[in-house]
Amino acid sequence: MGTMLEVKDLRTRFHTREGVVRAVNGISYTVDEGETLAVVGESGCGKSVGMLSILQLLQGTTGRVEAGEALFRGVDLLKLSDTEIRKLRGRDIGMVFQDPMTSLNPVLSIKRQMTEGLVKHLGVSRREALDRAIRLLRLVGIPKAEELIGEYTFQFSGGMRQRVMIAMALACEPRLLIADEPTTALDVTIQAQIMNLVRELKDQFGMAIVWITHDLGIVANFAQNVQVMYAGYIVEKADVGSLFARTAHPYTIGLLNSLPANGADRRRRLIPIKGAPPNLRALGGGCPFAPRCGRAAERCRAENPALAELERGHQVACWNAGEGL
Amino acid sequence: MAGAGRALVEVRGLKKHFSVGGGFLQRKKTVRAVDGVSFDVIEGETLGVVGESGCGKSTMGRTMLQLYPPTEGSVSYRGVDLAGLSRQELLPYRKKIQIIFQDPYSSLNPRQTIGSIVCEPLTLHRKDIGKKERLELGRELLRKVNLDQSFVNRFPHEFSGGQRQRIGIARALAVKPEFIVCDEPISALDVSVQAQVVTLLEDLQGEFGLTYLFIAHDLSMVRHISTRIAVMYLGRIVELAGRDELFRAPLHPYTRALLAAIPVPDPEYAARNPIKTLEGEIPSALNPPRGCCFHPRCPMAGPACEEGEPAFRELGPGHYCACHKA
Amino acid sequence: MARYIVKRIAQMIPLLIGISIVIFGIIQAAPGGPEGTLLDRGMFVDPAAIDAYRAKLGVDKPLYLQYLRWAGAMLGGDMGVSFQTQRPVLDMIAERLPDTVRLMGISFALAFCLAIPLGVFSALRQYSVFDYVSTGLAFVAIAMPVFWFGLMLQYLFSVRLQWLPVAGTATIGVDTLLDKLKHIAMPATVLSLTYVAGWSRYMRSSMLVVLKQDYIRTAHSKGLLKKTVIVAHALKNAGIPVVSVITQDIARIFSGAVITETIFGWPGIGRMFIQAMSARDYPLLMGILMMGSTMVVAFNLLADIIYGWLDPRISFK
Amino acid sequence: MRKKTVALVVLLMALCAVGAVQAQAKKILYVAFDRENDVLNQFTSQMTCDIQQNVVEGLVITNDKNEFIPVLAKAIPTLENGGIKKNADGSYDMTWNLQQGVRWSDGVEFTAEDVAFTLDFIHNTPDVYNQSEYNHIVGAKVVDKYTIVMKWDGLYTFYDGLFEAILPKHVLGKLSWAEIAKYEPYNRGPQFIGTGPFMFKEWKTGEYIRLVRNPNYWRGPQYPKIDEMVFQFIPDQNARFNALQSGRFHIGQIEATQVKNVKTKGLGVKMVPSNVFYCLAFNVAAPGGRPELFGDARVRKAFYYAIDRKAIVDQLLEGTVKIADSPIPPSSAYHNAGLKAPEYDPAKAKKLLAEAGWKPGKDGVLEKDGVRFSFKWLNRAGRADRIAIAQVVQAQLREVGIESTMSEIDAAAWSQKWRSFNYEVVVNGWFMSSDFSLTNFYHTRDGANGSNNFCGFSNPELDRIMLQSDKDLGFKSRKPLLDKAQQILLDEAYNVFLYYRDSPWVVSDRLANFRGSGTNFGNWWNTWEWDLR
Amino acid sequence: MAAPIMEPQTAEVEGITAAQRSNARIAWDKFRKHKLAVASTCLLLAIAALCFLAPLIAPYKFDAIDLRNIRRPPSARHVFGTDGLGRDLFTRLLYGGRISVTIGLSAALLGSMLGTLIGSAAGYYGRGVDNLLMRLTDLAYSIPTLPLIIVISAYAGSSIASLVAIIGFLSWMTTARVVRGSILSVKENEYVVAARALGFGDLPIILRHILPNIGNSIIIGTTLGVGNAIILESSLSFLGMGVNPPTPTWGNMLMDSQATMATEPWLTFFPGMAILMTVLCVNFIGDGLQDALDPTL
Repeated sequence: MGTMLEVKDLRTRFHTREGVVRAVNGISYTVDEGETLAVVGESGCGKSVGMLSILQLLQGTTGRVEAGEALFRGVDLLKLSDTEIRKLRGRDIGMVFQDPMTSLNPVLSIKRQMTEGLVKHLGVSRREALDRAIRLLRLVGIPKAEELIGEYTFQFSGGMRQRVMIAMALACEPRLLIADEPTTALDVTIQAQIMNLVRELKDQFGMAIVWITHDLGIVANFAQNVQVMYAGYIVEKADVGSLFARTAHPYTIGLLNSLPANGADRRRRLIPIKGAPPNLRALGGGCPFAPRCGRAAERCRAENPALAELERGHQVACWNAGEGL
Repeated sequence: MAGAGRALVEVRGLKKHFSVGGGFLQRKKTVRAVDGVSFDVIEGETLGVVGESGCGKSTMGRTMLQLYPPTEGSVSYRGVDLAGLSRQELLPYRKKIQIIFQDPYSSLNPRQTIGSIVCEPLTLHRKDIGKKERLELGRELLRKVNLDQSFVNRFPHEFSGGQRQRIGIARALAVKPEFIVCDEPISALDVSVQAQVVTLLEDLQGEFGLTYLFIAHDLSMVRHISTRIAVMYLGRIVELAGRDELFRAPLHPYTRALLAAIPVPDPEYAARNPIKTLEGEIPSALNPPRGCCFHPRCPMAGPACEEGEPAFRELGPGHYCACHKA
Repeated sequence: MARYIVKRIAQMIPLLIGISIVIFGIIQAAPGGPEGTLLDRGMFVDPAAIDAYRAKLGVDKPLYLQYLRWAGAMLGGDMGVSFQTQRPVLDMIAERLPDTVRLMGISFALAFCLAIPLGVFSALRQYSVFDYVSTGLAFVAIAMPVFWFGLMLQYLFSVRLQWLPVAGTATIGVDTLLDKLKHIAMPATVLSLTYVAGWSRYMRSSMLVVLKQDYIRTAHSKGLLKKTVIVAHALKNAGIPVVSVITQDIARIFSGAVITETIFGWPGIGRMFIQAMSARDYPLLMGILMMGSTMVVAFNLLADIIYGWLDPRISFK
Repeated sequence: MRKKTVALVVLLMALCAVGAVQAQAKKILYVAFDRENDVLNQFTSQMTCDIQQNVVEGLVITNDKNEFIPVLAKAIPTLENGGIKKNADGSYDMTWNLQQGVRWSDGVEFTAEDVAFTLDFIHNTPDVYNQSEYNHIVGAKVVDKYTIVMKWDGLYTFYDGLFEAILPKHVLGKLSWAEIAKYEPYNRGPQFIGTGPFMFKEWKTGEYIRLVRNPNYWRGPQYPKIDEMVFQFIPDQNARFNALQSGRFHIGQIEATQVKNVKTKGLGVKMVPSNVFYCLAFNVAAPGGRPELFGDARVRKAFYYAIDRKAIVDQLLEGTVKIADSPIPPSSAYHNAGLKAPEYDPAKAKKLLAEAGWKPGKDGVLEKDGVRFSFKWLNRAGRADRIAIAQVVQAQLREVGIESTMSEIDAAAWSQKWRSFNYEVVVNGWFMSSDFSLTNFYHTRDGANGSNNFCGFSNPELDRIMLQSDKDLGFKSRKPLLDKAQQILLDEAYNVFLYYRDSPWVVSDRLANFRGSGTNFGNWWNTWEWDLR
Repeated sequence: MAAPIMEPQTAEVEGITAAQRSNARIAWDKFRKHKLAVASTCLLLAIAALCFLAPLIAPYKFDAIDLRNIRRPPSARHVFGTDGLGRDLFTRLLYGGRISVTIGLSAALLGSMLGTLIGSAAGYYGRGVDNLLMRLTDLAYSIPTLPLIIVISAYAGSSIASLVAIIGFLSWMTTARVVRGSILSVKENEYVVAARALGFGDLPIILRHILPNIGNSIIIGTTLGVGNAIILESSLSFLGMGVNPPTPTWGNMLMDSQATMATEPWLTFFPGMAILMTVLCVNFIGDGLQDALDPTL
């Protein structure tokens, strides 16, 4: 399996009135063909901005990509012109967003929103695009698709809307699907439906998926590889099994300790991570997690550790990693 | 319906219907948001209420606080029916019962300083004390919820979701309540922060002897914090049992489906127990299905389920369920 | 939707009755009467002639009787006869309508074509030089008295440059499109100016809100052309709140152009209203005011229908 | 709606296409006109009838010398020419001999029947504003096609000012009197016909009225010399000024303050003397008025000393008007040229007021018996010239210790307040007809007379003289009476006369034979001989 | 939920050393950053100071008529020239400003107060009250203002107070609608529910929790209203319903000079500019105030 996406040292900053927000601070990773990569982190950690950056979707905001490369099948996405990247978006890379309630245009029919990308990217006729759109809607499990396609999204429930979003993202059979917290706004039973749906579709289309989430449960159930982000940095990167079995970064450990124990009847007291995430306008030179870290030493506050291989396929950015828990 | 201990709140046959539309030449439609629920809240316990969005759990919580006048039924607090009391008559109970909200953004007035938000309840309920003492109490409250006292002069937008949620808790605590309805207090928070808030709630419960009604859609956290758990579906409570009992032996098919849908953060467990999905979606509360409201999605549904509404019965000690098949 | 429209029309009726009573009361309560104009002939007028005139017009009767008489005739579709011209009010209004509609129509079209792009571009380039300049100009336009601007244009283009005619809708005996355009150019410009200023402001702020919405990002993520995203996705949403502002202005078609019509000798209804007011020509006043109020009410309905069309969420409720 | 508009456009195009062919070398007079007519019927119109006079002729009209001249009548009947004869019962027979061979523009001959019909119409239609004047005609007899005899119940000096228009019996005769007043084809055309030099062509509502040459005009085929007249309605004075300045119009009225700014080539300003005089009018009738202030002639007279009329005329109005000492303008032979109103002298004003008992109070304002000399002006909105005068007078009165405040109100409300004696002081103007009877304005209000005496005063001697002058048809005998009346008015100062308002008209150099008249019949009395060179 | 595409949520570190500042101070600091608003404030204050100190500054009396110096262009003796009665235009501009600015501000305030009152009652109580008040607003909105003005002024006279009342009563409808709309969305916020849960009555909730959060719409409405009121006063002068001469207002000065505006342009230019500048300033100040009072900026 070849590499599909290779991101190198991506840095994104927002230039606001109050100062520069260092949202993404030099992250590098690859996504292989057919891989499912989960990006985990809490809000504001830069996981979404990182994805939006490589697709040049930050225009219209104060966000700027300051450095880095994002090679998609050898082409640097960040160097593409607006016209060129628009040819790629939606055709080669599909995106699904978090909130299906707001991410679909309320005043345009589903038909319109489904077909416009098809017509633009594949140059098919409207008629053909419509047929295809109906097929896609059936595929994502929308009953009576030929009737419902004329409707507007407000008549749909959240789960249905997210199915429409997925159908839309898959319309041109992209090689890569970026799913930005697609189930966060959904109920748990619907979340389960969507997760299973995406899993099936992935097998069917053979695409790679980057799944951005904050839910470690989803990661455990869905992904092959995981990278944990904190304050714009990737702090830990591993395959799923290794991450859960041999959690190395204190932040990841903290996340797991924050979750209620599963399965057992024993009521364990939660161990929250103390404090709050750092202000991205005032990041110091040290490890960004140091102020909250119970094991932080002098060095942690002074110097930011780089990702280092802990074992094969398991990297962690921590001075104390490998010293045992 | 009492378990061990004394019932602090008794809810009987509570219904809350909203009419939508209506007006000139148009028939009103009724949303049956809460459609006849009965249960007790035992003093000192945490009663968890779970259910998916639109199941009426928030409406139920707010109706219990008389924020909405109930359509039918009663809510008794220490034996006094709150429904039908005037605003003035309710005031003493407002001190006893408080609420914490889901959205840390819309639950704090963006134009008020933290001090003002936290002290505001005191202006109404502690008229006996002066401004200075009020502020002192406010600082005290902030300390209780682990916030820096210097925050009194700052505005909500300067705070993170978790901090805001703690401010909301401080506001609720200001009147020294006995019973707090926690209306999805952690749903909008990040994982690490959820844990902070939940531990805080636990600590406060221990310190002040509070009773919680903990509304959430996240089963695992409800499991963590609750003494007993009620599962709601379409305006009704379909199952109510002690926490461990419910997880070990869920009786209602909906409860079982909910449990099966939770992604567990453990790859090995996940590999053994792939997520099972429940087909279909929650029907509209505008016109709920006849019979058992769950029957269109229920894998076990039989003809009886389409006919009669199942009774909410006690099937085991303290384990109630509304299902024909259970 | 049809049901909704019927419902709204049914709601209009009591409102219009209320309006008619209030208007009737107001104009009749104003001091002075239709006989005042008799004195404008400059000669002496016999007091007996004044009484006879009042009796003939029926304005000597109690107010409620006058109203009932007017309302009764109105139900039969009769708007009465003008005191001044002895002509049916309906005819007089109908006669002025085409020119009024033409002037207002062109002004609105002009304003619309300028204001919408202006607002959109200002929003797309928020805080750019273009944005600042158009914002500044809009404020100036709002703060500038209309008559001042009109007379200045007239002085420049008619007196100084002699390019454009001062008054009227066309040169008599000349019937070319060019001639008509020359006549309408200045009044339409003056009239559209305030609308451009107001509408573009609304469009800008509405667009700014919409551009930040998630679905705009979704549209970008689908790889649509920027143009398509702006026109098909953003504009329709951003237009919804602007619709009510625009329709409210358009509803004022009967009274919105009084000053412009006066300055440019345009045979519009606004001018006729001023004349009727100073002559206390009650039937004509009632006619114009009721038509005007009906327009306001009807355009509110129209706005709602356009809402429904732009925003399917509304029409399905 | 759209259908109608389309039809209208098509119609207009068709009309204009026809017009375009004929457009060459036509002499079209463009008039920048200050208002739009209500109806064309001169008797029921509430406005002056400048436009109609080009189409409809009467028995008489006034010329630029303030004289009545015959039009459809061969001569104006007088006692001297035997046209008026006294009957045994005290009534008078007045014989009108009409022009022969005059035809209505539709070809029907104009006869005495039309005159009789017109009189009947006036008698039977309450809308006619000066119906009361015609009520003295108690009978009319058509002697033959060209002669009509009217029986008057007495002698009245205004008899020769009546019948300024004649209605076509063959058009209106079949209708009832009430129907005529509402008869649209006459009120708005196309059946608005007359015997005049021009024919009604088109009335574009709100925009213009267009008249075309009457090819069969009775004065001869050489008249009129102009092919068309277009009266474009431009009510706003600035716009009208701009319109004239733009050179697209040949004639139009402007404001006094604009006179010195007319600079366009080919245009000149003609000051047309008019029968309008401006004055201050005091209301001495309680309860609305202030007899305690203005009841004393010395007080009223003191106003002449207090007001600098020369400055108002020369500076404020830039010399476009003349100082008035009486209501009758110098253009009339009845004007009393010997009158001289007191000149500006504030010291004398103070003295006179002191004589009348008004002494300065603490704040300098005059007082008498605890009453402050303080009054309120009632201004008519939109009349900038009168409001300006009021302000000037207000400032000048302050110098002699008289305080005043302003209140302003819209035209219709103003005239109602004024007519119901609900005011204290106004700046007023009267438009006199060419018959300078003063009775209506200055006679004691007694029902029949003095109906426009809104000042509420009464002077028996003046009443007697004015009534006598109204029945005196001889210039020589009437002139002393009116002279005396003017003298009394000046002495008693019921009104403080300010100036005769001449109207500035912008007139193209190309327009020949324009001889403006200052009467209510206006400038259009001789358009048959106007020419555009 | 807000889109994360905007600035990533910046959670502040606890214990950040924020100097304790009062609300007013915070607002002022923010206002100061809006340069245009600050400049406008200075200009408006200067205009207001000039106007209200007119008796001290003005070189002449506002009604000192000099018929020998009519409509003179600006000169050393009369810096802005003289008007149709030879009065010093500069003096009249100063005196006129006192009334125009007073009328503009008070009428706009009255209008928005009325509008806020009606709008908040309608929005907050909803249902029947809403229906009634909104129909009333529709009614008021549908009734043309001109005859109303004539009638009211006939009864109320044309004092400054009655003008303020007339203009105020004619301009509440837009504010009422906007306020109602904003309240409908604001009252759904959980902090309003929280206040109710604490037992607060309607009035404190409206005053403390709802109105401050719709301040923006009210400020926009009020600042627009100031300009409208000044311009409406000039139209009223035109109809003879304005402040009576010789007392100057910018509006009646503008209207009086119409007849000669093409030939003696300074007569309209100065009052026109005065209105323009004032209205512009007020609008920019409104802009700045919105920013300043918004704690999230």
